[in-house]
Amino acid sequence: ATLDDVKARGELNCGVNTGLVGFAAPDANGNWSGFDVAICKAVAAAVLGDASKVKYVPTTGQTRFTALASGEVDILSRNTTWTFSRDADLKFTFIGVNYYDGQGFMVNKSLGVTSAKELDGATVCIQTGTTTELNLADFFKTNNMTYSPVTIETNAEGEQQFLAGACDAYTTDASGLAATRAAFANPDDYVILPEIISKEPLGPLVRHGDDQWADITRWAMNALIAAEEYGVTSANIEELSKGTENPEINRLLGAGEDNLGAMIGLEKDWAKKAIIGAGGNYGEIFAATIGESTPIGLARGLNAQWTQGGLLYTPPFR
Amino acid sequence: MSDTHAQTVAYVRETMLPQATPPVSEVGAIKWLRENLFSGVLNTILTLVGIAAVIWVVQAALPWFLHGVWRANSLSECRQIIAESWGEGAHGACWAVIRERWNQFLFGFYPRDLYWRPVLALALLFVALAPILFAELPRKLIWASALYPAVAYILLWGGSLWVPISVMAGFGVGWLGLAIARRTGLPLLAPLAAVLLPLLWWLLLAGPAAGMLERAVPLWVQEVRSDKFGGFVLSITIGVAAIVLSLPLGVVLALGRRSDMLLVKALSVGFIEFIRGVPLITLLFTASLLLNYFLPPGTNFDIILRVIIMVTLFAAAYIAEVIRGGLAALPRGQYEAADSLGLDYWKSMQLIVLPQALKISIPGIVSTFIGLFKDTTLVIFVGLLDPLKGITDAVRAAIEWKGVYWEPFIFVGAIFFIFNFGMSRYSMYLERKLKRDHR
Amino acid sequence: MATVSDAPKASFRLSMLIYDTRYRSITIQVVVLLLFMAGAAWLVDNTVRNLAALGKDFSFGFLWNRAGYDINQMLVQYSNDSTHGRAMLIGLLNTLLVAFMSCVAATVLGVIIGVLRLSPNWIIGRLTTVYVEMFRNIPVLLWILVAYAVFTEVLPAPNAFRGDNPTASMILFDSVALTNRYTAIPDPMFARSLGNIDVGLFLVSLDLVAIIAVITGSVLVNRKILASATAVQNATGVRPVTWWKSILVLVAPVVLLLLALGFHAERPVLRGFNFTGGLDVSNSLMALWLGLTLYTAAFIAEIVRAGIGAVSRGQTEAAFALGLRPNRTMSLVILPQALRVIVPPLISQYLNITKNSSLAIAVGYMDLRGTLGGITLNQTGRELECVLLMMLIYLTISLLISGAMNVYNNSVKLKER
Amino acid sequence: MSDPQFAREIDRSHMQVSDEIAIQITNMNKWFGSFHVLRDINLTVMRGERIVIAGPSGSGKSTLIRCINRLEEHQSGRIIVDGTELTSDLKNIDKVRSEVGMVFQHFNLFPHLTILENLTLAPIWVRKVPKREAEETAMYFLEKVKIPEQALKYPGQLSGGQQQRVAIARSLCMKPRIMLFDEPTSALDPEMIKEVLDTMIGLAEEGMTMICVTHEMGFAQAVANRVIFMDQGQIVEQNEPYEFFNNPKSERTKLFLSQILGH
Amino acid sequence: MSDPQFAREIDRSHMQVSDEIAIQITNMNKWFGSFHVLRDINLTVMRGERIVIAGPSGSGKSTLIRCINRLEEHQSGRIIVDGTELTSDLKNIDKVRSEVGMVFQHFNLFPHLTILENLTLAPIWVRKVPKREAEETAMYFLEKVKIPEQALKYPGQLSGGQQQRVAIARSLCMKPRIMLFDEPTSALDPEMIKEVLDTMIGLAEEGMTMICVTHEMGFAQAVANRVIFMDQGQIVEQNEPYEFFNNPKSERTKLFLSQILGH
Ligand SMILES: Nc1ncnc2c1ncn2[C@@H]1O[C@H](COP(=O)(O)OP(=O)(O)OP(=O)(O)O)[C@@H](O)[C@H]1O
Ligand SMILES: Nc1ncnc2c1ncn2[C@@H]1O[C@H](COP(=O)(O)OP(=O)(O)OP(=O)(O)O)[C@@H](O)[C@H]1O
Ligand SMILES: NC(=O)CC[C@H](N)C(=O)O
Ligand SMILES: [Mg+2]
Ligand SMILES: [Mg+2]
Repeated sequence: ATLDDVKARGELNCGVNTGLVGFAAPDANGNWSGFDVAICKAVAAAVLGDASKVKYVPTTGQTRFTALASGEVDILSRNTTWTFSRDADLKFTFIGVNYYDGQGFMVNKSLGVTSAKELDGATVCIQTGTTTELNLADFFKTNNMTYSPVTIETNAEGEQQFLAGACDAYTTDASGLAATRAAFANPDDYVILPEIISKEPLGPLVRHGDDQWADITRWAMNALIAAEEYGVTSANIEELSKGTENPEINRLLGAGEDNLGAMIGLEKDWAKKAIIGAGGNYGEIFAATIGESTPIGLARGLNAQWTQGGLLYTPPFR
Repeated sequence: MSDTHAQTVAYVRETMLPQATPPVSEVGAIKWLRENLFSGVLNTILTLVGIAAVIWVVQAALPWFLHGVWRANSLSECRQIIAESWGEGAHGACWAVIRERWNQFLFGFYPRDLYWRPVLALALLFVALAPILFAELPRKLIWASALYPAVAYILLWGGSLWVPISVMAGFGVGWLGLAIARRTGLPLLAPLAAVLLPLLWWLLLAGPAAGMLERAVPLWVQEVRSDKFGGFVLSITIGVAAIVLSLPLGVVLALGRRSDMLLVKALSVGFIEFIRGVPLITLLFTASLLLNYFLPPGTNFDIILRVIIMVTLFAAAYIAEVIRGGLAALPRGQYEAADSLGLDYWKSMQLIVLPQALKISIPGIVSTFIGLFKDTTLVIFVGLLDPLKGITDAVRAAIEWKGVYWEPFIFVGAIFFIFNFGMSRYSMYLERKLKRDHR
Repeated sequence: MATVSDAPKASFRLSMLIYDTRYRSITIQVVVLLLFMAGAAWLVDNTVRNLAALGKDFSFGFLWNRAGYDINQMLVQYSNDSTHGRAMLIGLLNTLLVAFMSCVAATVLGVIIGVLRLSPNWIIGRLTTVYVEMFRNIPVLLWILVAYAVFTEVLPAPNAFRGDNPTASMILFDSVALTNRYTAIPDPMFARSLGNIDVGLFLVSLDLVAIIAVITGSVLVNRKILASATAVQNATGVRPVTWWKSILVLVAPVVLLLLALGFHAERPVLRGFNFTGGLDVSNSLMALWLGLTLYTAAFIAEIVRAGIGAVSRGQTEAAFALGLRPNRTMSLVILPQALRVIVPPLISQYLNITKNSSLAIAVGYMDLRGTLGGITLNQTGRELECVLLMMLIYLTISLLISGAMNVYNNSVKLKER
Repeated sequence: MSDPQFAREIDRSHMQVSDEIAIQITNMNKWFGSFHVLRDINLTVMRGERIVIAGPSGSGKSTLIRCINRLEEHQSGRIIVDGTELTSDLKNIDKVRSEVGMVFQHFNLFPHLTILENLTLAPIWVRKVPKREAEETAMYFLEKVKIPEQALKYPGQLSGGQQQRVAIARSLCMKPRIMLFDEPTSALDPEMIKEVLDTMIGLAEEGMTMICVTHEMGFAQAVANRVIFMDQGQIVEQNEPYEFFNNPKSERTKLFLSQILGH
Repeated sequence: MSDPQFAREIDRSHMQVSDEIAIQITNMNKWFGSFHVLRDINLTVMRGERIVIAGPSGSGKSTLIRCINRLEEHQSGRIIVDGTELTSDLKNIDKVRSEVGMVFQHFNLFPHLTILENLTLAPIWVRKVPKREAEETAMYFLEKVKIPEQALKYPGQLSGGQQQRVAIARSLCMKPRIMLFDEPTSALDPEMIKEVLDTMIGLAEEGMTMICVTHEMGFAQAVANRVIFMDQGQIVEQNEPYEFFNNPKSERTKLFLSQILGH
């Protein structure tokens, strides 16, 4: 079972993006950080008790699924869209959605384009092996337009091609576009077009067939979301884990009688470790990595808690 | 002697003529120019074209090199400095990126305080090669060389010292098995013992034994995980490991290909031609995508190790062809002499044929290594940080260095060039030396 | 001297399996076979169990499913509604295209450099040496990336051609535009086109067929002319001048045909985001082509140099002493001998080019690896099938090439005692 | 006719022939593919015999003696060497090979080993003699062929004649009971031939059973007790040397001798 | 001193020397870089002469005869062959080369062509002879060198002596008026030398003008009408063979002869 393998290895292999600022990117010393990376840390903290026991495996749009299928990574946390065929045909289990997204386009302001419908005949940079590749074909077809794809492996390459003018538009998940644009020298020269041409619910995934592992990872992620919902933050978590009035929080943090951890083969305070390891609850992570105060500047939008009018709605810890 | 010698005037030279200096046209700069640059219309044109090409390249590239900036913290700072000192619109190299990140190109993300370990491993490699390359050194040193893989492993990856020790112990087990089986005198038992016992040891006992010993007597060296490997440390590790490991396999394949046994020959030929017929990339993909399908469920090991396995198989096919050439270059008489002295197949291979064939093959092996070393850049396509694209992309991902292209290419290219040019010169020297020695 | 009686009829003993040369090799082969089969069975068994664990099967049915993705460079029709199988075909053709283009260019460049390397000209000698050493000792991937960077970073984007004061302009009488996406070249068009016929797998342009047929015919006629010139030479000793006949025969019919078909070239024009009307040769193809060409030409140059060097000086001297002129010496004496030395390694360079073309991955060129081994593999999750199929195809190409080499080798082998 | 080279008195005291059979070849045939190289060879060699085989090029001389230590396989008939029949049984082959020494035209010394190592290799690895002992034996035989001072050199540093003597010593180190020589002097310069022939005469004087393919007729007359003439894969004539040279029976032999001695 | 090889009576009836000049070399000098290889060479060869050039290695013999058909360029002095002066004028060079045949030490046959093709190549492409006729000539000369049956083989399939005879025939096919030989037998095994020398004697008997660099002194005595001795790039002595061998004048010649004949 994957859990045993991870424990025996003492290290979690986590598939991440090759470099998408805010979501997953290494610094000059090879230390990874970002919104997707936080999931890896949460899982590692929950399972191994140490958020640093992660081996990050950079994957491209193309290599990610084989890396997961072949067992090279235990979990893939890399802006991956949950689709029917990936679930059913590629045999992966999506453990939830950590970011509700949609596909968009980015163009140079000087082109004067204001709508994706004006892109007839354009050259479009696109990461290969992605849903966006398929959406793009559909979008242009339904709108009776033509385009010429420039297929690239990684976001870095896409960026390079786009900046050099080798393509008129760059398309990928809107969040990815924002992250990419944030890293430009003059972000203001580029606009992200208003059209969102698809649904891209992004989430971590694991292999079919190991339900225990799926549960662990799913609930590690849910713990982060739930923590935000219940107001558990990295600042007050130590305090709250001593026990509170709220039985839900107690169950989450393992402060009460119930030992949810045991049910998934982990310690009682697994969720507390996960939250601390990830660097706080979902909201804190969001704010620190991709939120409005960061260069990427994404608003919570759909990714707000259900209580705030968003779609984040974690099942109860019970 | 009856015929006429009407014209035959007997002639004897009384004084010998001294060496005369040649006419001016035959010496000095004029002759050199005439012969080397302007010996005809075509040649004159070529010379002019050549000079034009040189001037063009220099004119295009030299300012860029000369305007190079070595101290800056980001590309934009570089550009600013260049604009300030050479005027608006001037181009210049931003060598600062190399100055800042050279260590990543060389060592990947290897911990800085441990850089001495890969460096030492490389230095020891040359020490270990010495007894093989220079026949003058005492033969006993070969044993020290045999220990090198274990030492290199510990230096590069660290971890428990007992792991390489118990792996090396496998060879000891094989040797012991061989010795004991020889005593029994049963046929075939000896080779079987020599092969099977170590295999059993490695598969079943080596791991637990290493674990137990570690618990009893901890011998721990700070561990460096594979994902920290990158840059030239990665390239050299893969290249050297693959070439070293492929040698024994290559020898077996070469012998197999020369065997009279149809099946053995067919299998060897099939393997060699298959490996040589597909691009290395597909083999690397096999390493990263398919190896886990082919191995028992649940096995999963390090991607670097898997890549080394595939690259080893790849190199083995090429080495086999090199060694086959070496074997073919041995005169038949050597085989016959060995036979007539009563040496059996394996002994005559071990004592007579292989020592000579391998020696002849060294230049070919060096060339194979050069090719392999260049090919290690392909590991980027299975997600390892090769020096060329992997590290360069990683460096460029940093906001401050976004947009640098040529400098990393030039730096990495120069290092490859120095290594490979050096090695190819060395192999040429060896070739000439072998020819001189005429074995 | 006692004579020996007949050999005792040796009965079969078990130890003979090992000690008898007749059986020994059979024994060993049987053992090897068993080991091999055990190994193969082990691999297959593992694979089957792994597939079962993942809930996958092994089938090539996906090749007939809709691919759904677009490819920007294709030789025959393809759209995102085509099947994965067809995408694979596009990839294969793209592989063959770039391999073929690189082989031709690398041969031309390599031969030129190899010959120049032999020149007594000091400057040229140095320059070619620098070229050869530089390209040989640096990974081909770097050259491909450099070529690609040159194309994308140095050339202007199409919109630089726009406006009243364009910062870039087309070359060759406004017929070719070098952009950082592609090179737009004029598209050959036929006013009175013969149309296409569908051969099942793809459409074939009858115009092209007609042109090829006419060229083939011309070449055959030209051969006749040369043969008759040889016949005249054999009979009279003097070789008639034929070059003008050859040129006429080779050029005139094609020109006439083109005129008849109403041949004209449609120039690329900038319309909207991109040039339209012409043919776009993508930069990924150009970069791959250039990188492979420059790299391989260095090796070919060495092969050519070695080949010509392998013909001893004595051969030239003997030819000169017989009164043969240098150009005849080259064509009658040196080249036929040098070619025997040159062609086999040259063909293995072709093999290397084909294999190295899989580096298309670095520049996003949609070759076999990019389609079958890339997008298709990824969208369908059939890594086992895709990688095996891809290897099989590459292997087939390699075997065909080396088969051709063996045929050549056998046909020119020097006769010896 | 007698060659001045061998004018020195050859000591024939040990050269008597015993009545023990060393080699017995009966009805032996060999084909290379469909080419019948050896036809119905019958030959019995007694211990202590010195046999010279002569014959035109391609007549199968080399093939015949190579069959005797199974460097070539025969297809029918029997070859019994020292009581051991050569069949496909490896044990017998090993046995015969360690009893029979062979010296080749091109010496075939191992160039990567010193002379001493060349000599001790087979004793150590085949006979399993301790190294010290093997080296003593080696030095003994090197003295015998008169080049002990070369022991630590490599073959490439020796002249052809010296190399051939080393090759003989190498065979002797295996203490063979029979020695085969295949044109041992034909690759040598004239000056060196004598050194090698002298060595061989020394061997003959000590009573070694020898079969020697050679065209050195002086040697044949001085040393051999029987000369065999082969042509087209058959033994055409055999006789004692004096008779053979002075009174050849068959036409072919006469023709051959006239060519050989005439040149 | 006279070699039994040439004991047969050589027919000298055609071997008279005419008084027409075939080659005239005056004050010729040649340098390789700053090394003065040929110094002040003066040599007149009459039609029908058979000249042998001898001298120690490196004395410039090969260079001298290679100057005669401009395989090497001379830097001062004049070389007139058959009335044509050798200058850098290509037409003259072509003319001279088609008049002068040359045979090299290493034969230099074209290995990719059959013997017949080797022989007809130059006549067809240089002399523009019809193929049929060229082949007839070729067969005629092949008969002459006694190997017509090898016409369709490739050079690699012939022995050294046969190859050299083909090389001679190849030169003859161009119907040269002068033949140059540069040590034609020194790369051959002794048995083969004779075949080639016989062929050359045949040529001499037919009155061909020949210049031959050789150390075959028997040949020189039997055939040459003049022997030229070179040393350090100079002609040191020339004389008719008998005098040359039995009564050398200069010290150097004596020394050289003592070495050559002593061995
Ligand atoms: N391995 C082989 N395969 C096929 N034919 C062979 C082989 N070895 C020898 N022959 C042929 O067998 C014949 C006899 O060869 P062998 O070498 O025994 O002759 P030989 O009497 O020793 O001649 P030589 O004096 O030239 O050494 C020759 O015609 C030779 O061509
Ligand atoms: N192409 C060359 N460049 C420079 N030096 C040369 C060249 N060819 C010959 N020489 C030198 O010129 C001298 C005369 O050479 P040549 O070959 O004419 O001598 P040779 O008398 O024919 O000697 P041998 O008997 O060895 O053939 C020698 O010292 C040789 O080294
Ligand atoms: N651009 C990406 O790497 C991901 C794109 C998209 N979300 C996918 O899953 O296919
Ligand atoms: Mg023989
Ligand atoms: Mg010479």
